[in-house]
Amino acid sequence: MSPAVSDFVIPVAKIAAVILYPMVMVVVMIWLERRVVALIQGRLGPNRVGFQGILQPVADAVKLFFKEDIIPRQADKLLFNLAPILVMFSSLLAFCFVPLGEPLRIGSYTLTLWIAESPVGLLIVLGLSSISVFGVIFGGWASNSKYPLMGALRSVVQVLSYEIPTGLTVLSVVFFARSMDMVEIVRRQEAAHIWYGFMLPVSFVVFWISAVAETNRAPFDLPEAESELVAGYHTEYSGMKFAYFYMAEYTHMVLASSLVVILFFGGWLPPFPGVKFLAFLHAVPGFVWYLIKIMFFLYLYVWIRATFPRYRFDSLIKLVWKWLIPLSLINLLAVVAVRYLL
Amino acid sequence: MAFKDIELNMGPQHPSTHGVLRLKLTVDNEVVLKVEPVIGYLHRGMEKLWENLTYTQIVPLTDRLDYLAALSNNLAFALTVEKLAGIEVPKRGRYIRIVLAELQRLASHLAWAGFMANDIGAMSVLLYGFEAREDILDVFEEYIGARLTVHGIRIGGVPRDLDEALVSRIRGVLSGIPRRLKDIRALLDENRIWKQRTVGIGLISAAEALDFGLTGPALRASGVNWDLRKSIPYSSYDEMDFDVPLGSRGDVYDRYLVRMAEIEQSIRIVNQALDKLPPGEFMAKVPRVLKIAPGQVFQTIEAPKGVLGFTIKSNGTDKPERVKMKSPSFINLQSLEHMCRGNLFSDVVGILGSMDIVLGEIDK
Amino acid sequence: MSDPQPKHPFILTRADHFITWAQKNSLWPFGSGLACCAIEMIATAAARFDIARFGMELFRASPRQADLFIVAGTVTNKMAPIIRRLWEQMPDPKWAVAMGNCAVCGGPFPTYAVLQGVDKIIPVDVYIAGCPPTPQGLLHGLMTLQAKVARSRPTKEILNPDARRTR
Amino acid sequence: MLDVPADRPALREVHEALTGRFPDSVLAGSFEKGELAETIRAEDLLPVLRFLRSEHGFNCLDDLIVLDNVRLPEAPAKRFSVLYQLYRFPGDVRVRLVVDVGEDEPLDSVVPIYRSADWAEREAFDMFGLRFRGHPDLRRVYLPDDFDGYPLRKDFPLEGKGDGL
Repeated sequence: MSPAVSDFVIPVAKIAAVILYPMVMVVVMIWLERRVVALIQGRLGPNRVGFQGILQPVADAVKLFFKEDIIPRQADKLLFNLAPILVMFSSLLAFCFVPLGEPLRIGSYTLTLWIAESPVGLLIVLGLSSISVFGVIFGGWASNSKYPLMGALRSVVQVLSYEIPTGLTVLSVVFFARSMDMVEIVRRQEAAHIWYGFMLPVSFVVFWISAVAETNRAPFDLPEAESELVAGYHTEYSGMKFAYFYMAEYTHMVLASSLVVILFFGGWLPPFPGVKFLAFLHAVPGFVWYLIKIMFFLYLYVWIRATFPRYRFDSLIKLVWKWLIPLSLINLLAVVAVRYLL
Repeated sequence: MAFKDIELNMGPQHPSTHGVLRLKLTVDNEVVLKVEPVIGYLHRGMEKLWENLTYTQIVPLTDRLDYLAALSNNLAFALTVEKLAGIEVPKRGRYIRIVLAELQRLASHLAWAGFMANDIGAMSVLLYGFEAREDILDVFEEYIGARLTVHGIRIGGVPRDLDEALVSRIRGVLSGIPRRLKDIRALLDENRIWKQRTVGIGLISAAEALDFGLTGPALRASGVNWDLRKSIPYSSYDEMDFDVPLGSRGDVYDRYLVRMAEIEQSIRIVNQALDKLPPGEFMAKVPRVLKIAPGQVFQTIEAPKGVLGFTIKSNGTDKPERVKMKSPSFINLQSLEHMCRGNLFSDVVGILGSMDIVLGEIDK
Repeated sequence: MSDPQPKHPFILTRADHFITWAQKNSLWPFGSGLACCAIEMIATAAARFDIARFGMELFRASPRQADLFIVAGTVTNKMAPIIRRLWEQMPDPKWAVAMGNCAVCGGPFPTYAVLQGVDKIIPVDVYIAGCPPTPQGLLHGLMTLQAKVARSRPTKEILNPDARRTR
Repeated sequence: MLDVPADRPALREVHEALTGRFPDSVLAGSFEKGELAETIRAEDLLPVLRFLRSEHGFNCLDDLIVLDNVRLPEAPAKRFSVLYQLYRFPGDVRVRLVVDVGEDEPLDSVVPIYRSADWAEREAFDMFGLRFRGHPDLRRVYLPDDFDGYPLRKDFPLEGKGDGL
């Protein structure tokens, strides 16, 4: 492999893949959501555009691209334009650290299925995903109108207070895996022949609830509550800027699902490693397992959205400060105790 | 710098104001201090128009008042004109009217369940409620040809007879509704988030409710046993036996339970009416041009939203001198301020949904 | 482009076809209902008649993200300036549908308080008769609107914006 | 004197009580189509209503109706007549109080007694131009505040004056 190829072409291809991977997942996710919510509600959902409506998100994106871009007169121009970029940029950057599978050996060159592997990969991903809050705040505040402002205020309090249980539960996993590197965590789960989701059930449940809350989804979608705040923080956005907000929400969902899968469900590991007669499952490449697990969690997102009513703001905050944070603290102490006493 | 109160406009165009109602809210950081409903955005000048139309021409316009319960408006207006003109509706006509009015109450309550749940976030219940309602609209479409503005009750009786096919179809629809109701109840009744959003919100006691002039399910949720079908029976409702569901605390959750129980009662009434359907005429002899001697009358019925009444003054010609409509939602909406004060902003949406108001009826 | 009035350059018509295909298939209606027709509009979006098949089920509550304004119900004089302001807040390639006799021509209310037809204040693309029009009628109206969108030439407007709108 | 038929004892009893308690203020009574209506002088409106509400349990004001009698064959001295439909809950007893009012003669507001009359009186002002003394916030309820004229008066054209916008 000539250095030109290995040092330039492959990294560029990988970067393109990292950008394309969430976009494709977003397209699939938008279609999946509209179809699944429709089927839950007893109707058909988009099925006129392309085969069974698969091109519907493409049509939406192209239409939004050709929409007029309105900036309200009193809006703060800089922050108004910066908000969607921040929201989109932070989630795309986080995908660089998310490992998709074991490194592949092609001839003499090992192709690593991630862009960057760093010993503190998990910390970076968590940090980046909290940058998107800035985007929401700027968007809500800069539109200079009441409903987006209320949406932004709600979003700030919600996302910040749900970061604490996320952090604590991630800490409990890091204690077990003794490393912050996501690839290492998956390898540890492979070595331990058990997924952390079964060893730390409480952490998994708390992490999943706060993941749903952090992406402003389903019962916690107060910042963009359709029936109260008109359209929440992105009321004033139109055209491509709104498309960024719309796509960023789905990208965050994919990011949160992949985090849950890596931390608690052993990334690309086949489901029953120990069982002999299920050995044929190993033939399926790791990346496929990874995708199957993510699709399950994305389906869970949509399922929750279609069934649960919306939390009220104070009960949302009461839930996190009275239940999730104490629970994750106790869980962390239990994990530490078990780790060192055993 | 104290966070001064925001004046927020849940303006005439808002996803959860059920039409063109505008709420001027004074909000202190999510806590509602003052609510001032502003109405009139759908005022079409009905009463002025009625003074220029004959009695039979007014009936289809009454569909457009409470457009979720068109047949109840027709029934109220027809009963008032019959009382004024002294027309006696044959027994079969009265029974068919009960069937139609109670089917319309079912449709109105199912639509309400969908709208209220959608405001509080449970989107799928809107679709389940509307699906159940579609079956009832199919019955109306087969009976008289229209889905929403049905114009199915005329002065003197009902335009068409209920033949065997239609009766069996109605029974089929009625047997399908409890299954859908079970889905809605399973999703909402014991749901923790739903109860958090509705129990203890928008409280109004029995005395306050009577003082505000509340009527209908909103009043019965506070425990006041006033159902006009029982207290002042009309159109032979006294031959039907059904019980009146009552709430206890008078909050949003009780209004939800009362209306859900009323759906079951309405099914019971329609089945009874179909069982005891007497043979004979279903339309009284009404002259083509109905001239009514001068007089004045006030007649009310129990519409899905509350006590709906008409005052008609006639002057001997075929056009009424004055028609005044007593709208239940118009009076129920006045108590919104009392219920919303002190609650959070997102509760105003829940309380408004539980009041089940329709702007066509408020604004006339 | 070289000559100001390009006849039918191959690239442009392909672009038109692609853009209108996208606009046609993702007309997001503006979730505003005024009177009885709004209930029939919601019934059209509900399970049986399911407007979502045409990609229209995202009823956007904010005018900024909607591109189809279905005026469903009676436009009174008190509501007219608000309807006009909502129309102006919608981003540009936007279409308007007057649903029901009241929106088309004032319907059964020739009174002092009702605006006799919404086309007095906003340019209407498709008129749907009926009081209220049945969901099938509304769907038919929306499909004629889709056909109309497919005929429009968005690239001509982008290239010379001062040219008359080819709506 | 009005003779209420024997089959409606409650109405007869209310009629006797009223004429007994307010002999000079009850100008005329009428019993027609099963409904009792009492015409009352405008000054005694509030005392009569308080009496009916406290002693006779008429705790619900069903409706407040305004009639414009200018086009009647025998045009009465006072143009408008305001009707108060009272109802006693529980039970089925209804009474209608009729008060005749001149064109720009203010009337006492009944909001202190029945809170549901608040918007009803605002509607009467909006549609007929009747003024109510003591009403907390007498503004137009339906039409925009700058609307000139009172639509439900008989002399107001159906299509309205001038262009709608």
